[in-house]
Amino acid sequence: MVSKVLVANRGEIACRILRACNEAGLASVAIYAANDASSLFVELADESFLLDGDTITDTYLHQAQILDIAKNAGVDAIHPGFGFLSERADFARAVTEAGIQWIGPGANAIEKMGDKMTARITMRAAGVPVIPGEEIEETDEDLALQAIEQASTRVGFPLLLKASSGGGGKGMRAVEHPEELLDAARSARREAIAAFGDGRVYLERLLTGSKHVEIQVLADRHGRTIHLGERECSVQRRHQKVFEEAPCATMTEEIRSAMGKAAVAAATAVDYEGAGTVEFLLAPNGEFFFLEMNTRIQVEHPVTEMVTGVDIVREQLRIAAGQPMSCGDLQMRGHAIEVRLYAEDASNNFLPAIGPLSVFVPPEGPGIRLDTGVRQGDEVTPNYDPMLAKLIVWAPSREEALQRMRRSLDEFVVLGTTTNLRFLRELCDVPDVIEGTTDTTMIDRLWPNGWNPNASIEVEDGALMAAAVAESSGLHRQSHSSPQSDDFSGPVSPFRTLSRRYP
Amino acid sequence: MVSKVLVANRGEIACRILRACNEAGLASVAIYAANDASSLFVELADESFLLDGDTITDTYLHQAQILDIAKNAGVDAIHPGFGFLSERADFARAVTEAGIQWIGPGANAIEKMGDKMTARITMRAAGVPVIPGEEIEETDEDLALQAIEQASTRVGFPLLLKASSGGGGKGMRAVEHPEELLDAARSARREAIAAFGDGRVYLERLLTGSKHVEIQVLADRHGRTIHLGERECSVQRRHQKVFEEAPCATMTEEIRSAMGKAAVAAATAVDYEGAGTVEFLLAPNGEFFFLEMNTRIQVEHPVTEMVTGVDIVREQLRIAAGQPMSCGDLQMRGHAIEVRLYAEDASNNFLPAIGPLSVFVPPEGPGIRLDTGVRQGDEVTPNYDPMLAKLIVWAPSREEALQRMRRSLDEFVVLGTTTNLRFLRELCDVPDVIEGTTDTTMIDRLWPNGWNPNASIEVEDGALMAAAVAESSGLHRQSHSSPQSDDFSGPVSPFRTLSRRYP
Amino acid sequence: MEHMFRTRGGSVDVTLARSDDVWILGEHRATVESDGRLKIHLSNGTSGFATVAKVGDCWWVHFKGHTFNFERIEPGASQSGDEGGLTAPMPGKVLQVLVEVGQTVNAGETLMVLEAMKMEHRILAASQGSITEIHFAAGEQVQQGSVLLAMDEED
Amino acid sequence: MEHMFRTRGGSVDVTLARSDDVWILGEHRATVESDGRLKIHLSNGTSGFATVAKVGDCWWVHFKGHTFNFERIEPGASQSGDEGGLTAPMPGKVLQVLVEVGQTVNAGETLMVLEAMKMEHRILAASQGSITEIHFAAGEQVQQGSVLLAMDEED
Repeated sequence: MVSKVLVANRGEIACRILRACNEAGLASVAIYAANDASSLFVELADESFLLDGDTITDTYLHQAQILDIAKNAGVDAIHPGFGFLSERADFARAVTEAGIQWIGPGANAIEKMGDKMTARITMRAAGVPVIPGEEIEETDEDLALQAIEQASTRVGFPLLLKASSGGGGKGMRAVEHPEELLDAARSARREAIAAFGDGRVYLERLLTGSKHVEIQVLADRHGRTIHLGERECSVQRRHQKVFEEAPCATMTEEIRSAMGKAAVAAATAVDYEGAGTVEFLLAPNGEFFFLEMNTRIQVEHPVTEMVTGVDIVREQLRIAAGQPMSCGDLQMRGHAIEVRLYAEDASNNFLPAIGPLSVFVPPEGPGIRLDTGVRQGDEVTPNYDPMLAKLIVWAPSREEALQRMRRSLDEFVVLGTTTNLRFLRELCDVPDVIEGTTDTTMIDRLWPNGWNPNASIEVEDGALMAAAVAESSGLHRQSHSSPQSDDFSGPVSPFRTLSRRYP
Repeated sequence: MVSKVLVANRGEIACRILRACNEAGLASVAIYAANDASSLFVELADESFLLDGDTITDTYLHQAQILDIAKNAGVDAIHPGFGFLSERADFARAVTEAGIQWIGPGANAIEKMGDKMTARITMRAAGVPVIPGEEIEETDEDLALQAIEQASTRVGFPLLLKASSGGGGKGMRAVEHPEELLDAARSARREAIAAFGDGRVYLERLLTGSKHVEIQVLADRHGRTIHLGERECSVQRRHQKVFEEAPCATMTEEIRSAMGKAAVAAATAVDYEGAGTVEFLLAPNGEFFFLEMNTRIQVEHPVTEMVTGVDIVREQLRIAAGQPMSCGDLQMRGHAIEVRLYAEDASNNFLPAIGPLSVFVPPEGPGIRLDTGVRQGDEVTPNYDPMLAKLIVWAPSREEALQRMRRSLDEFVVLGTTTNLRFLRELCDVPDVIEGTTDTTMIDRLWPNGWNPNASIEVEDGALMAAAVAESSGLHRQSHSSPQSDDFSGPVSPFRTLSRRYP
Repeated sequence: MEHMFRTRGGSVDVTLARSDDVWILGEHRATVESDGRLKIHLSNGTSGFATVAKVGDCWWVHFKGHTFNFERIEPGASQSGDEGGLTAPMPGKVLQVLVEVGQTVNAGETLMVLEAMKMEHRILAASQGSITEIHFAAGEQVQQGSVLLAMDEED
Repeated sequence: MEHMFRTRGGSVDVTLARSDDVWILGEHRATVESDGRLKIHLSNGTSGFATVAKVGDCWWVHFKGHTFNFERIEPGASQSGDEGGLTAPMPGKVLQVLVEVGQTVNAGETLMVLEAMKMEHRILAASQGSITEIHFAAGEQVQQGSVLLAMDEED
């Protein structure tokens, strides 16, 4: 029985889960750091508890504190969302041992998949194709670097270094030439140690021109493990996805079926329960290779929800309560696209930005879904990941979905903080995106020297005129007025005035 | 060829159509009365033209003026939306004669269906069952009243008086007893003359306990006339729909198929083109009767869009351009519910309300669609229909859709103008709504003496405390602050202090 | 701090106490968040955020899915109000006047018919009484809040 | 009315004229709607609404699907700015300092490595020159806008 759920997360995914709990008739509990006290997700929970501590480690990653709150609040389940503790097997285990239902797969499955090197080995054993490469188990810096150097000659260049405990592009480096290898390995290890406390990295052949295609799986305790078709998430910047869609434009029924079977085999191999995603690289020749399995709900789950009609988070809640999934056979309809709205400067190598959301007016109308963790008046701070919201559209065809996404992005107004809105909008006009021939290196290929907005002189003139008229008449849109803190002096990002490249 | 569309409407439906034009790559033109200059729809159009005149008759109903604008702006199609000129055959004819594509059925079809008495006669001839009743062709007041009195004895009581040119509940009166007949007839005729310039009314037997079920049809010039399944719109107040869903909870495949065939027969009988709705009364025994056909897009079209995946407005644009419809066979999935957000006082007989939308924060998240004509900061004026927006939810099952609707309505915040939000929210808890056994008289039956919100003393205490604390600390949510005009003195509706019934 | 509000049920006196950052009303507590939202803790153990907006003299409050508006009554202000006045609910046109000055009417009797928002609205007597003033004739335009008639109520 | 703004391309002087309710900039026209929105008519025949917000000295403008921010430069204010200063793009921690005072560097050379938002950021030399000041050491926290180093640029 599940009747009261603690959501061990923040931002838009906490909102998503809290709303699902509400709809399922479950009581909900939010936990929040002091700097999140006025965040939207705190408002959506039935109860909320302040986390002691100033850093992420002391708050959203503090297992003991979170468990104590869970016990005191009398919750019978914990949903970890994504990021934070979602793939921490030790936490899943501690939760289970405290007699609280973990909404996700068992600790063993998390462990086997969470360590990317173990996952590769497990998948090889289960007959799931993995990317050619080598695992490096050495933990000592010097020995590891030596082993990496030796392995690199067998894997060949270009190659990818990936943190075994990694995710989200952290601790990942593409290496084109042998002479860059050691610098990249040191940097990857440093980032991996900082982020995960584990510097082990492994090597994979860099398969350029491939698509990132992933399969959503669901498994319940009643013997069913199913897949919900694929998502394509090839469009990435800094190894992070920004534009995701379902179905994949170039998918065939044959490949979908083979990939779906491989994904179900991967899940079954680790006795999976709940929602998970098996990521593959799909080569132009139709070959595909296991990349990793994310043992949690994923950022881009909405595109699958929109084409399949399955409420994945709601199914997570059902599965955790021991009920069978409610969804029947896979039935895909139309096309869905998601873009991630980041507070970042796309024209300055996607550097995160901060500031007030003085105006935050999302688009509206048919076929649009907004999963947001923020609303107008909020402040974007440097404390967390700069993803503000996800905009998802659905339409009967891919072409119509792209048209709808263009319209939606044109309507979306965010003022006060630099965002990637315009970058996303221009992505929709890229021939590769229109044709559906995106691959993981597209952004670097299209904009090797960085992206810049294509505003015409006339449009900039119009905007300058607007600013001048507004200044002259002392107005700005009344209902979207001042930032909340007067002490924000809001200069243009100081980087703007420097013509500086960021690698 | 259609490349530039004038939308001869305002509010949320104008927004809906303008967005569809944008997505279809068509240039768009808005027309607006002076009091709509700052309305959302004006902003969504590529070009906009001010209508001369102070009244609705001189602006949105002024055919010659609108046609002149259309010619000057070089549009090649006009979309009338609903209401206003959408069912004016003379306008459709004038548009066509001006060489501009009318986005809707031909003038003949509008005429045959627009005059409700002619429609009944046409449908009888086409073998579509109509409600027992009598047409009264007399136009002279005294003669008409005499004829109505005579017919009433044959039709029997209770009966409905309906304006032959009517729609939206205007000029409609339910008559329980013979002695109320003449007063009701005079009042219905007066309202019909004021609204439509045509006082003719007809009589129908009042079928209590019936459901209002309607079938969406689409017909193109390539020989296809199809239906998109049913909507149930039984929940009505003042004969206007407030809560609509698809599919109908008690529908069987057999009745759907029969009703769909009847609807297609009705459309075919008048050589229909474009989108239209055939309305039926569905009696508890499964019998159904033709009510009327709406020869235009309908307010509640979104619920059909959400369950069928067809973008009806987009199909209208395709059909008008002479293209075949893009939708295939009927494929229904899940359940959709729409509620209409009105600026009205549900606790005072749904009397329209006005005021500023100081705070207008719609709900967000999965499965929610908002079709709105307003945004925060707008002013609700008495000039037009008080419908502000439509909130539509979709979920895999009816039960989940209701749960999602409850959650969404709880999240929706509108301050500054009285709305029916709470009424809609409490509707979701009514046993008839939960069971799906709604009928057209439910609201009157449930709340014979009017509805009142069920806020507990504690909740009102909390709200009073909030007001007092806000007053004491001189705050109100900063980004949602003051109304736009300082001259709005905003008293509580003066009706509030009087314990007065409104018939 | 004392405030008086007009609610649906009548006038209500709200006397707040304050202890540091916490506002107190009987057993209820409230705090103001740094961004101006109000968190209310009710005596029955439930709590939630309230959204408020002030329009003219009226506080609008959204709390627990309910929307309230409370007219603030200035301390010492005349309490007469519009109890005896019959005012126009919205701008519109007078269609019919069904009574005369001096006429005795029953509770619920129609006094006047207005047209507004393209619909008919009837102004009914709230109680038995006699008409003392009529301010508009058929055909005249009225503003929202215009006093249409006055009557002596016999409660 | 004259205003000076800092844009991506450099400083821009905007001198508005006004004729009744219409603002004029060359061949462009603008009007202010009653609710504060701005309607812009460009000389090329297109027009549209602009949404604006002021944050500190910076005007944010959304127009035609593009978002701009323009720092307003007070007339007569020092124009020095931070052209020669190397400032922290966001709050974070200094991981490494790779140069010393007096050192000559090439354009694009890494001067400092920061950690912010859980990622590494490198501060690069914008042009050839020599380091004149270093304000932070590895391990130190920096605020957004903190001047990290100064250099004499050889343009």
